Amino acid sequence: MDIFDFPSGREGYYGDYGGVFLPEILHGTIQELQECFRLCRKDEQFWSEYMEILKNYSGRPTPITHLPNLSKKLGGAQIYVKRDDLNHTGSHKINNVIGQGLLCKRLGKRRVIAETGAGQHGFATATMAARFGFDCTIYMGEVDVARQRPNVFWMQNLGAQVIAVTDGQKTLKDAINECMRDWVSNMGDTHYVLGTACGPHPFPEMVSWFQSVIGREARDQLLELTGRLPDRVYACVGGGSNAIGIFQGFLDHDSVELIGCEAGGLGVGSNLHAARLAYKDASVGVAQGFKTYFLQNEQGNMLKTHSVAAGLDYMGINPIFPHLWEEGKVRFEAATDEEVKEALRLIMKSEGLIPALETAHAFVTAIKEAPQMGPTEIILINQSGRGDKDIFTIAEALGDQEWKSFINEKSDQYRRELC
Amino acid sequence: MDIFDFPSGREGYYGDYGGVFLPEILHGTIQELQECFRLCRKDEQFWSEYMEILKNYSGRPTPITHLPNLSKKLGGAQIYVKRDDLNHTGSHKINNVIGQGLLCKRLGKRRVIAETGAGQHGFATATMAARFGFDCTIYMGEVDVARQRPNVFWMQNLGAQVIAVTDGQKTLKDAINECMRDWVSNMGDTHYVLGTACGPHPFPEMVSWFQSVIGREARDQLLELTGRLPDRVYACVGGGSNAIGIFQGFLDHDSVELIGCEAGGLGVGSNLHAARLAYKDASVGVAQGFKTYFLQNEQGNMLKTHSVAAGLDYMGINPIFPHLWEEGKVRFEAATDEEVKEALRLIMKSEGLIPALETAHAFVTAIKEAPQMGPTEIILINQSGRGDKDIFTIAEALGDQEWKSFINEKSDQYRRELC
Amino acid sequence: MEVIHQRKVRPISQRAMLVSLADYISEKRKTKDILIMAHVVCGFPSFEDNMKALDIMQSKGVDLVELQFPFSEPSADGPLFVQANEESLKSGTTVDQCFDFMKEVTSLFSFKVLMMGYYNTVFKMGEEEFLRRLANAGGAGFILPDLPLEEAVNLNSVAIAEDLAPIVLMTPTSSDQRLAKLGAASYGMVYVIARKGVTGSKTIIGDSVLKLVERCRKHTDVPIAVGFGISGREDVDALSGHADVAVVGSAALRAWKQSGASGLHDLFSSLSR
Amino acid sequence: MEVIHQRKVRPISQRAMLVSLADYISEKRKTKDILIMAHVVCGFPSFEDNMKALDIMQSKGVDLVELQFPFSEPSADGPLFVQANEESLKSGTTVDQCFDFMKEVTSLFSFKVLMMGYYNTVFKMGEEEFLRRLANAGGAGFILPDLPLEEAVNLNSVAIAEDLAPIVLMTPTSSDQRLAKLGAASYGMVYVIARKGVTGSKTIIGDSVLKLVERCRKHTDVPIAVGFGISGREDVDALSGHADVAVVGSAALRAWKQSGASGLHDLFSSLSR
Ligand SMILES: Cc1ncc(COP(=O)(O)O)c(C=O)c1O
Ligand SMILES: Cc1ncc(COP(=O)(O)O)c(C=O)c1O
Repeated sequence: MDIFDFPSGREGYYGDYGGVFLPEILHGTIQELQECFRLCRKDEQFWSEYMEILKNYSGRPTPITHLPNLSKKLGGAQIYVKRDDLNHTGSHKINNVIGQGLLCKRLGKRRVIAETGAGQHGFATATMAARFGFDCTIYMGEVDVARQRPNVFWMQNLGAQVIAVTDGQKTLKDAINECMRDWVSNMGDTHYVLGTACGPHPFPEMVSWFQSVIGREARDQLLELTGRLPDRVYACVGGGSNAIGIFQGFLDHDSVELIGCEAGGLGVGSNLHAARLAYKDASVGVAQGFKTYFLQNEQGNMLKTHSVAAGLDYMGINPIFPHLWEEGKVRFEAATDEEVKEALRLIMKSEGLIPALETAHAFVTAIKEAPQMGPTEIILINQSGRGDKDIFTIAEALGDQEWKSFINEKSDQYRRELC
Repeated sequence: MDIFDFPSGREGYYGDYGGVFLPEILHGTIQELQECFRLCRKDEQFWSEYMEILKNYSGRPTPITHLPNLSKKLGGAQIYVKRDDLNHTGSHKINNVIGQGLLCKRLGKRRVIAETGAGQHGFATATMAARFGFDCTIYMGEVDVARQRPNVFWMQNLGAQVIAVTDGQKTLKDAINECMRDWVSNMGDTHYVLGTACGPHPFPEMVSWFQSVIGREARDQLLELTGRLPDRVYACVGGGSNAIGIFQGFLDHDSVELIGCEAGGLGVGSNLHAARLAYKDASVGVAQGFKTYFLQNEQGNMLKTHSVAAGLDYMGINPIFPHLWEEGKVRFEAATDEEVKEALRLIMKSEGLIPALETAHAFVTAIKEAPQMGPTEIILINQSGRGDKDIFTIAEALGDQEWKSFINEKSDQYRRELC
Repeated sequence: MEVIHQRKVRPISQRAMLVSLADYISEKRKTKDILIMAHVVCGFPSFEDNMKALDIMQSKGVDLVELQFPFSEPSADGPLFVQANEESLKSGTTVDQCFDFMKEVTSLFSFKVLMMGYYNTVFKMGEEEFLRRLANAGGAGFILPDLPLEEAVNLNSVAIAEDLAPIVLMTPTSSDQRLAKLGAASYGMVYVIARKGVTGSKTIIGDSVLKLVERCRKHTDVPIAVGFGISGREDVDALSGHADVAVVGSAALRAWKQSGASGLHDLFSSLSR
Repeated sequence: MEVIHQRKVRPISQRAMLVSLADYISEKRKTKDILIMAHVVCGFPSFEDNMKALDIMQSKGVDLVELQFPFSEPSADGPLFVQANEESLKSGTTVDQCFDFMKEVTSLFSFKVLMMGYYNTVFKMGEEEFLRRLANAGGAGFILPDLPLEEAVNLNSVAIAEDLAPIVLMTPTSSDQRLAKLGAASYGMVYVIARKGVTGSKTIIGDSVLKLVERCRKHTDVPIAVGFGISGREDVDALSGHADVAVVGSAALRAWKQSGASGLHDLFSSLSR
């Protein structure tokens, strides 16, 4: 199944979703980008240059790890994890960013901008910009700046300018709006490195293509390790890039069930979540350049979303997903903040892995379902990132008093230094 | 050259250095360990099981990254970096820990203990223990607990008990003493996972053997990438495990110069450093189970050491090194705290890498020497770890006011919550 | 909606009805070198204040007004309008209220009124329903900055059939080929964006803007409005003789925020001729 | 060293000289079921306090004393001694002072004195020099817990030639084979470690300890001391008839720290018979 084999006149559309909804002023820019991407996509040289950098700079291929302890404890399917947390900068975001960096070079542009929620995409973009020699501006909602400060620190030290966005909900979606505003002003020398498979065409296709490296590797590795395909593949879905990345390894295999795990926040009916397809609160709309399911009110204004994981705290979704969902190709589930904390504890203690809060959403769903599966069945979870970046959030979520005392002492020390 | 081919009656000695200086009560324990290690070392099955876990759990092989920007800026040798920072848990420490975990299983023990300075070894040990199902206690100097708090947090969440050591200088060496004290009490069911190539035989040999994976990979990868061996190899030297690890790939090649980079702290003559061989302040002694160069006074009492990098802040050194140094096989240099900060800034901005503070010592020396080398010459630096863990130290070292304000705000928030 | 009831005493005699947009502009241009289009964000700071502002605009001879329907993701707008959108929504403004307000405005004032907003407002309501309500409220057309021509085929053709003008935007980055395509689709009025960027910051109306207008003129027969960063008499004068309409957007909001009704009064006094 | 000068008035008549350690113990054992060896950390809390403690020990019939030379890495010691080592070094104690002090002690008191410490103290000074100075200070031997037999070959043989006893330690983890080896190397006295662990915490002297002593006895002819966690009369009684010497280490330091000279006095009163 080639989801990118668009019917004529429907380029950039996945069923009813996708498209390009941009201000006229970006018409040429987005066309140039589409054109350039089309050429790169056809150019084997491009892909091998891309893979070369991922290998030598980011450490790909990332391995697949079997979790014997967790599998045994749950007493059902055998659980395997694709380790994109082992990438340079700690998440799958680097895949996309390296790809767009190469593209940006081909476009002859000297500056990149990016939105970031969890900070992982901003961190990856700042890293890529340092490496490729681009100027770099990162837009980040003020709320996210506060909850992902360590990443802000690193972005700045990597030479990026980080701008806290104070409009709207002050999270990921507002950072995207700010990027659009920058882009319509500076498209001449600036490429917008969108961080997830959202936004106007060709972004969903392009980001998906770069992230497909996860699924390609994972399928081959799992076959090598176990001699067979997985029965189910779980991935968390924020914008939906890591999920489409790993799913692409298995779309052609009907025996493999694909499960997207969204942010359930405070749960069904709470109105404080970011579950677009798993809950019933979202509807089709057009915003931020594309058509998809959005958490919005009847008027078409976006609702406040919430997740303990900044990277999932977004009201829209990869336009490919509503299509695959309607086609019955991907099932959607949601994990609540509370469930995520529990799963995190369990995984750390039983296997020595520290998934990012985003990733932990995929674990929650897998942990719920594994016991109902047979011992010869195989589950594959995409570990999209590591939890190091989340230390403040996790320490707070787990109510760690020692951490708080440590921060208080540090603060006292800093204040004394001022005197 | 096989440094582990001991002359008869001199097992565990490297020239005059090494040996076993342990309380009699550990005699049987250390013999059992030596025996078990000897068998494992001969057992190809063991090594392949070891490599299997490193591959599937930790993500080995780690790549080699060329640094075109830095090389160009310095205008001399081509600089390559071995990326052990991409390992699971973020440093080379995991190599040793996985190896000793396997050994511990063969020994039939159910509990591991470890000292830690930078926290990386403790983090790695706690991770391994979670994965292998061992009980785990980590000893860490109180000073290091304060400067490497994020690692303490993760160790605890991985299920390890972390004990702050309040004796002596309250750093790495004191944590080692505490481990010895635990070990003489609990040797029956407890394996002491020493974190570096120090301590009594077989630890220096054993840790070196496990870390040799770095050098084996690096040699092959560099040959593949460049068609030749490096001219110089740089590694930071705390206890001396990552350095001996990478050097082992090149010991047989006289054309390759090996440079160990120690912690110069506040510099020559400051008495606040941890340079055992690069400066003239150390002399031969016996402590913590082995004979080597120690920073000690004429009475044989250990001197206070200092380094901005907790992982280098140790008064002893891998006993193999004084031997290789006397043989002219390894040159030693030191980098000061100030130089380390400068190098760190440069590397982050020019290549998008964030080396650990420890690792940055190797960069300092390489950066000093690269400009004097020719453009066809090749430098290889071992990036033993990533700097994420050092965020507090680096933010403080770089005087980052925004970080401090963030911590102050967090502290205010935590204090409000108490009310 | 209470605004409407308070205002129901006003005469509806000045209402411009059933005159299509292009004709309205051409007619007015016979006596005026250049027309003025003003911009109001519905419900910010309140519908009452909107009404006061429109009163002033009418009194100062403003010819057209865009009524912006607030949207939560106004990504083509600059900080001033972003904040206005946000505040308006926060105070509870709905699309229904905006249409009701538009209906009252078109019944009270003689200037032509265009709906301005983002496509999702239209999409969620349904395109036909949107057009029906727009016509019913007396609107003369609509400006949807995030709806490109390719996605607007159906909406625009139905609109044109109803003589509602789907305002086409031409920009400094548009190629001649693109301008030709845009021109071919233009109806009622074309909106030329004077510069890159979002609304709000000042544009110097110099040669490049005038050349752009000239280029655009080659590709369309309908009247041309120029906007983005026009802030005073000088800009309007510079456009005079080149464009048919000068759009005063952020400048009006800025004047209102700085000095209220009197600020707005002064601004439009200086623009009227 | 000022301590010495303040104390130089004391008689040296009681000094036990030129009697080798094993003979000294055997001789004393003729009249005593079990001897007592006490432990003092040189320079902690001060040499003056050390001297006061030794005075009490002498008066209460203590037979042997280990003088611990403080070391910065006392990894075989428990918290109490660790802290004592640390404090002593902090207050400036040197090896020279320790030897001078030992010399004074051996000249003032009749109990036998052993140097106790870590090997690095010996190594840094040079083994021969160390032995020379130990002999000169009147020491009867030395206990170096971190120096295993294999590394002690040279030191011990030179020591034995000088009739200085290199105290061999036997432990609960030692195999019979190992005990045989240790026994063969024993000279002057053997020190049996009553349990695993470091100094300081309490040991219950039960069957397992007594059996260990018995096992050790099979492998050596020299007198046997038992130490680690012996804290009172009960323990000493339990060992009586099995071991030749009971080592009271941390218990004495604990008594001193808790109640000073009087605490120490009470402890050794309860032990003396
Ligand atoms: C570790 C990690 N996983 C997942 C996500 C969600 O993004 P996406 O759905 O595009 O993979 C993020 C976003 O920041 C992330 O940082
Ligand atoms: C990242 C890193 N590099 C280097 C070291 C120094 O240890 P070694 O000399 O044993 O490699 C440490 C110790 O903690 C470390 O964490």
